[in-house]
Amino acid sequence: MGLVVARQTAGLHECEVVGNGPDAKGIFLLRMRAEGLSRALAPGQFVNVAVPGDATQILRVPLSCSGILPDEGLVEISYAVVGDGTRRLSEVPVGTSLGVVGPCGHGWGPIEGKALLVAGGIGAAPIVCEARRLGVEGVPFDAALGAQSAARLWGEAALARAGAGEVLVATDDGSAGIAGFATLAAERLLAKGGYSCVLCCGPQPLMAAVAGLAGKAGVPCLVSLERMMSCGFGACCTCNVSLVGGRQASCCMDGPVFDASEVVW
Amino acid sequence: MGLVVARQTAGLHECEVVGNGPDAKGIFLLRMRAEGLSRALAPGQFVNVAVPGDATQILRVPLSCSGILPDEGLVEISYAVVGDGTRRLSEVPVGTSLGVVGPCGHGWGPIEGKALLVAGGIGAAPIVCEARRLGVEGVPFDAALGAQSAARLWGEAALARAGAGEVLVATDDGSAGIAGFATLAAERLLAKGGYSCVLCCGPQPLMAAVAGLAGKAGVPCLVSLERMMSCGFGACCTCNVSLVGGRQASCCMDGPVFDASEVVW
Amino acid sequence: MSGVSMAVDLGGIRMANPIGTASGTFGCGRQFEGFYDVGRLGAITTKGCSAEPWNGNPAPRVCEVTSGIMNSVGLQNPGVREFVAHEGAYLSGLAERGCAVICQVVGHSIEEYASALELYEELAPFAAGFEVNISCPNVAAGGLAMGSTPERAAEVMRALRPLTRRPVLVKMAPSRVPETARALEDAGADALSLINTIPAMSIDVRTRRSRLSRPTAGLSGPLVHPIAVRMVWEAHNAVGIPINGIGGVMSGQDAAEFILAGATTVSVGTANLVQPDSAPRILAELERWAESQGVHDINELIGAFEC
Amino acid sequence: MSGVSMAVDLGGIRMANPIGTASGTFGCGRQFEGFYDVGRLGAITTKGCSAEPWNGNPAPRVCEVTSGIMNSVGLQNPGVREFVAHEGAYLSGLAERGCAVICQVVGHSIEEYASALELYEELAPFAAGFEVNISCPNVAAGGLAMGSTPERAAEVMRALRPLTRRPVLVKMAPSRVPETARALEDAGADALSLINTIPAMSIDVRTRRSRLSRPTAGLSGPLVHPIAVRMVWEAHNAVGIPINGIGGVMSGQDAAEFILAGATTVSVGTANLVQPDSAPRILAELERWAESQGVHDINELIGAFEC
Ligand SMILES: Cc1cc2nc3c(=O)[nH]c(=O)nc-3n(C[C@H](O)[C@H](O)[C@H](O)COP(=O)(O)OP(=O)(O)OC[C@H]3O[C@@H](n4cnc5c(N)ncnc54)[C@H](O)[C@@H]3O)c2cc1C
Ligand SMILES: Cc1cc2nc3c(=O)[nH]c(=O)nc-3n(C[C@H](O)[C@H](O)[C@H](O)COP(=O)(O)OP(=O)(O)OC[C@H]3O[C@@H](n4cnc5c(N)ncnc54)[C@H](O)[C@@H]3O)c2cc1C
Ligand SMILES: Cc1cc2nc3c(=O)[nH]c(=O)nc-3n(C[C@H](O)[C@H](O)[C@H](O)COP(=O)(O)O)c2cc1C
Ligand SMILES: Cc1cc2nc3c(=O)[nH]c(=O)nc-3n(C[C@H](O)[C@H](O)[C@H](O)COP(=O)(O)O)c2cc1C
Ligand code: FES
Ligand code: FES
Repeated sequence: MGLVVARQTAGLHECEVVGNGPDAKGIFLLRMRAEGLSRALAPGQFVNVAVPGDATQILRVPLSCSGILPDEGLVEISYAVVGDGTRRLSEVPVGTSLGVVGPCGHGWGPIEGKALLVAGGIGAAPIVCEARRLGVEGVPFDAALGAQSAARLWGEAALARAGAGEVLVATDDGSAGIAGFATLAAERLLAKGGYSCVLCCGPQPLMAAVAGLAGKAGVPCLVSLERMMSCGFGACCTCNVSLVGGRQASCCMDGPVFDASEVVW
Repeated sequence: MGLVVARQTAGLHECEVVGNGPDAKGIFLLRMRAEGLSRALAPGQFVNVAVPGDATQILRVPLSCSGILPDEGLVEISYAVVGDGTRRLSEVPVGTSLGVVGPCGHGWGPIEGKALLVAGGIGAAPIVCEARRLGVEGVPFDAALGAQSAARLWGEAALARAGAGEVLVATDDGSAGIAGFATLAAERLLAKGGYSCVLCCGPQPLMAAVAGLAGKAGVPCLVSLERMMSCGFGACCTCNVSLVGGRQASCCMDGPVFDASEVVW
Repeated sequence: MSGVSMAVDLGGIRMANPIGTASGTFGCGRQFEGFYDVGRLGAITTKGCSAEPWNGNPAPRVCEVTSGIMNSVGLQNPGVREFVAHEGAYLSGLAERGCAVICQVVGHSIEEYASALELYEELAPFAAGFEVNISCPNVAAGGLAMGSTPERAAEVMRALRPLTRRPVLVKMAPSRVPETARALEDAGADALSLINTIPAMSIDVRTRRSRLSRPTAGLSGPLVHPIAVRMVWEAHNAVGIPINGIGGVMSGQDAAEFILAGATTVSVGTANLVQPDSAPRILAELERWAESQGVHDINELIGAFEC
Repeated sequence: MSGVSMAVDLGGIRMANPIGTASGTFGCGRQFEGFYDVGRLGAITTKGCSAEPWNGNPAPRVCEVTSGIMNSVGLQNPGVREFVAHEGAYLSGLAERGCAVICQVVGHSIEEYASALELYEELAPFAAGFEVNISCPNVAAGGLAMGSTPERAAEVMRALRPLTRRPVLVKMAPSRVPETARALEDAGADALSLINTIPAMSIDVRTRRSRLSRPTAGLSGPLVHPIAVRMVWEAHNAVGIPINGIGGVMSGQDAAEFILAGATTVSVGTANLVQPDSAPRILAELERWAESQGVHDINELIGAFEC
């Protein structure tokens, strides 16, 4: 385990939308034809997408890839509609050409032993992407997956299909799986023991809590952080992550995946 | 003849586009369902149209009506694509609802005797609209019509259909009618005599020249002026027209039709 | 009916709600009666008027820039006398309908300001108060704005203070805000309006000429809003008198930002021109926001920005 | 191949063409090599570096506003020594490829500026010149910007002037432009860069808090362009030294406006972040415009605005 993944230099890509529609309540699946990108991307990396439709909004939207299909030349992105940019993205019709900057950041890196994947909400996107790689590489893993409700739950089937030993679901309202946050599911799985690492993505409080649990259990933990971003490739310092010891890292270049023990929560 | 047309107060209208396509080279015809407007508008008045497609451009586009069809509840606008706003308008699909402020300004007013209509380029829009009224009211008129080329010529058939005694066409390149500006055509017709008034719309130099010709011939002349505008209904003073004697008029409220002898050219 | 009390007091001008309109973007109000009942607004500010008529600048006077407009109207106005003769009856009626009428005065020198204010004081019983626009070119100082330094701004205010007992607002230029605000408060201003348009320039690169009839002109519209909010906050931190926030207000949310930053009232400007029914919509949105914040009185939200 | 000679001289910094990049929006240049050959640019300006490392402000550091962005990076930097250790080799190579490297220095006091410049003077033979960013908070003056008055700005410049024989630019804040420009020219600046970001504020009206980690932040992007053009014109009219125009340049036309208003060079900022290949496109568009204007040398167009 480690973060030493050779960095690809980000480039500009024109990607044709071949699919874009709802996949769960408030969650959309975007599929883009992106030959070059699909060969360059690794799970945990992200792309910075220019969303058309409102010229007054100039920033791109950073989105992890949830699926990388180099054989078909496709990249999949699963996104939650939370504000104006993602709403506009959800209205982009098939056939549109999107300007995409990527690959950005580095991915989860090589994983050995048995992994515990923990995801909350749309944080499942880079987790599912990684699960598929683990499955292909034959690395065993379990997953704890949280969502607000059964309707908003995304990723359960994909994790199972990818070869998860166990997928423990938690929903805030108890409408699927156990009632509670993903933290609870993670705690139960961690208690079983046998994990060599934890990979986590979701709301910041979830990641902080899981980092704490993993720390207590003595298991290394990787988290995929989110920050407000502009460039996505290390040019502007707007995406800082404070690390222990006072160092400032950039989420887009030094992350988005960080060793949880190095992050100031 | 005179400018004492009772002013309608401008209102906000949502108008459905029922037709929008090319009508001559670089000239489009927009047809809108606009029940209220179609009954309120008079030839020479204009509307101020919010054109969708680029939220960074906040001003409306002022456009004269070229056709008023109260029986069908339709308003027609003929416009030249000259910049970004009119280009975006030309891309508006049928079915779109446009936000329209109008009726704006006052029209040509009552005409007696025989009228000479003079138009250059898309200035023919409010002239054709007036010609139709004159035709219906049985007021005799001739017309001088100029354009850059035969392909860009717009309004000839409509003027003839409206009942023009004579339509003398001039094109800059001689590809239709006489070679030269509309001024030349106007001069020839004026020389025949018998006109009680001249109504003119087109590029500012054309209007200034025709105002001069009419003045020399002793025939009253009305011109429909253009100014960069913001509101279109008298709220901002951005559309000023300098009148002789130092008075400042507003193009949108005191015009767009002015007595040519009162304008500082 | 909203549960939130919306009435505010702008330095002695009592308003039924915080939403007014910015000088120069609202005619005298009459022009908007075809769009909605203007009497529902908290206030209107009339266009700047001088003692004698001003011709303003030649056309073109307006052009579009990214998310805004530039204007060089140049304070064209018919003079106070003629303005009141034409619009006084309408404005008296508007005041009776519950909308505060604020009359703006302009001048090229302190004497000209004083004459305009004296005329209004005499001819305009309907005026709830006056607004002094100090962005006019100062003839004595070679065309520099009357309010270009805190000292000069205060000089104008001090000279006008004795001429009326009605509230006097000063419309500030978007520069040197804290110092100027303090100087104006000391000079007796009852409230401050800010911001006026931001000097800007737009060149037609084909002709190498200005897109307007003058080299520079005033920028307004949505693009100025984040700058204006900062300036209102600076003024709020600098003085104790109330503030009328102006600049790029297109929505109730924009108005709410001003109120949180310390504005007691908010004036809608360019939005009136591009969407004539903006002001009442903004008022309704502001009211809904105040409700959602769980307050009983909009005054509880003034300056409630948390740093 | 264009027929127009594009080479310019920015106060002693010779540039192959007028297009550079603005400090803080271009990393050290290396980040853009995946998008295009950075060596084709006239210049790059590195991010502001101080003698000792600065941590900058907490997240969030950026938010979107209408046609622009606001940032509160707070001049995070690893210090001159570390910066040169990491990027010196790349920057030396870039300079050899024909792109002028301008190193920006920041400080909280005149002493800190001087230390940073001295370090660069010693460690950075690749630097064609230096840019002094006077928008940093002045610790001695309670956090007011070092360049907040013409006097203070000049003081910084005077102190730094003896420390290097290479050209020194000053990056000006967007306020009191003519006075400050004159004071800086008198103090020995070789050229002026303007504008830096405009202080602004954006409030989340639901939470009543700033959308960034600090109450105010710096505005940039297309919305600032008309204001920046006016300021460049003011500076051009006020001083004889050359000007580097910055602010909202998204197209060759925007760059052309700066040049007509009196800028010798133009720096691209926010555009680099939103569309990484902007700078070379802008250069190509500028070249085409110069051609269409029928000149043989871009220098003929500097200040060629006709009023
Ligand atoms: C490296 C990275 C990978 C991401 N991957 C995914 C993904 O795979 N799927 C997905 O649905 N979302 C992902 N996000 C979050 C996504 O970028 C934001 O939801 C999106 O930018 C919101 O934009 P908006 O205009 O719709 O909302 P806005 O109206 O701008 O904001 C809505 C909410 O989202 C937050 N937000 C806005 N921009 C960002 C941002 N850049 N980073 C974090 N929060 C933000 C705001 O603070 C606000 O709370 C990722 C973010 C980062 C930084
Ligand atoms: C009362 C009135 C009635 C009009 N009627 C018609 C009509 O029936 N058909 C028609 O094709 N055009 C008409 N126009 C002109 C039309 O408004 C402009 O062509 C249009 O606004 C250009 O917008 P744009 O964004 O496409 O071009 P821009 O890129 O904004 O400008 C292109 C050119 O048009 C000029 N222009 C822009 N706006 C105006 C304006 N408001 N007035 C005058 N010139 C302008 C500019 O100076 C420039 O030369 C009328 C204008 C007015 C004032
Ligand atoms: C066309 C126009 C005319 C204006 N005339 C005046 C004026 O006479 N007096 C004044 O103080 N401000 C005037 N202003 C400035 C506005 O009152 C307001 O301060 C500025 O436009 C910023 O607000 P906004 O962005 O909401 O328009 C004018 C603005 C515009 C757009
Ligand atoms: C993210 C970001 C970081 C910046 N950092 C600096 C800096 O370190 N030093 C500086 O002088 N200006 C800095 N600036 C300001 C830019 O150099 C430029 O002056 C300003 O953004 C205006 O230009 P623009 O509109 O093209 O971005 C920064 C701007 C941005 C957007
Ligand atoms: S987003 Fe620009 S450095 Fe990370
Ligand atoms: S366009 Fe506003 S007054 Fe004429």
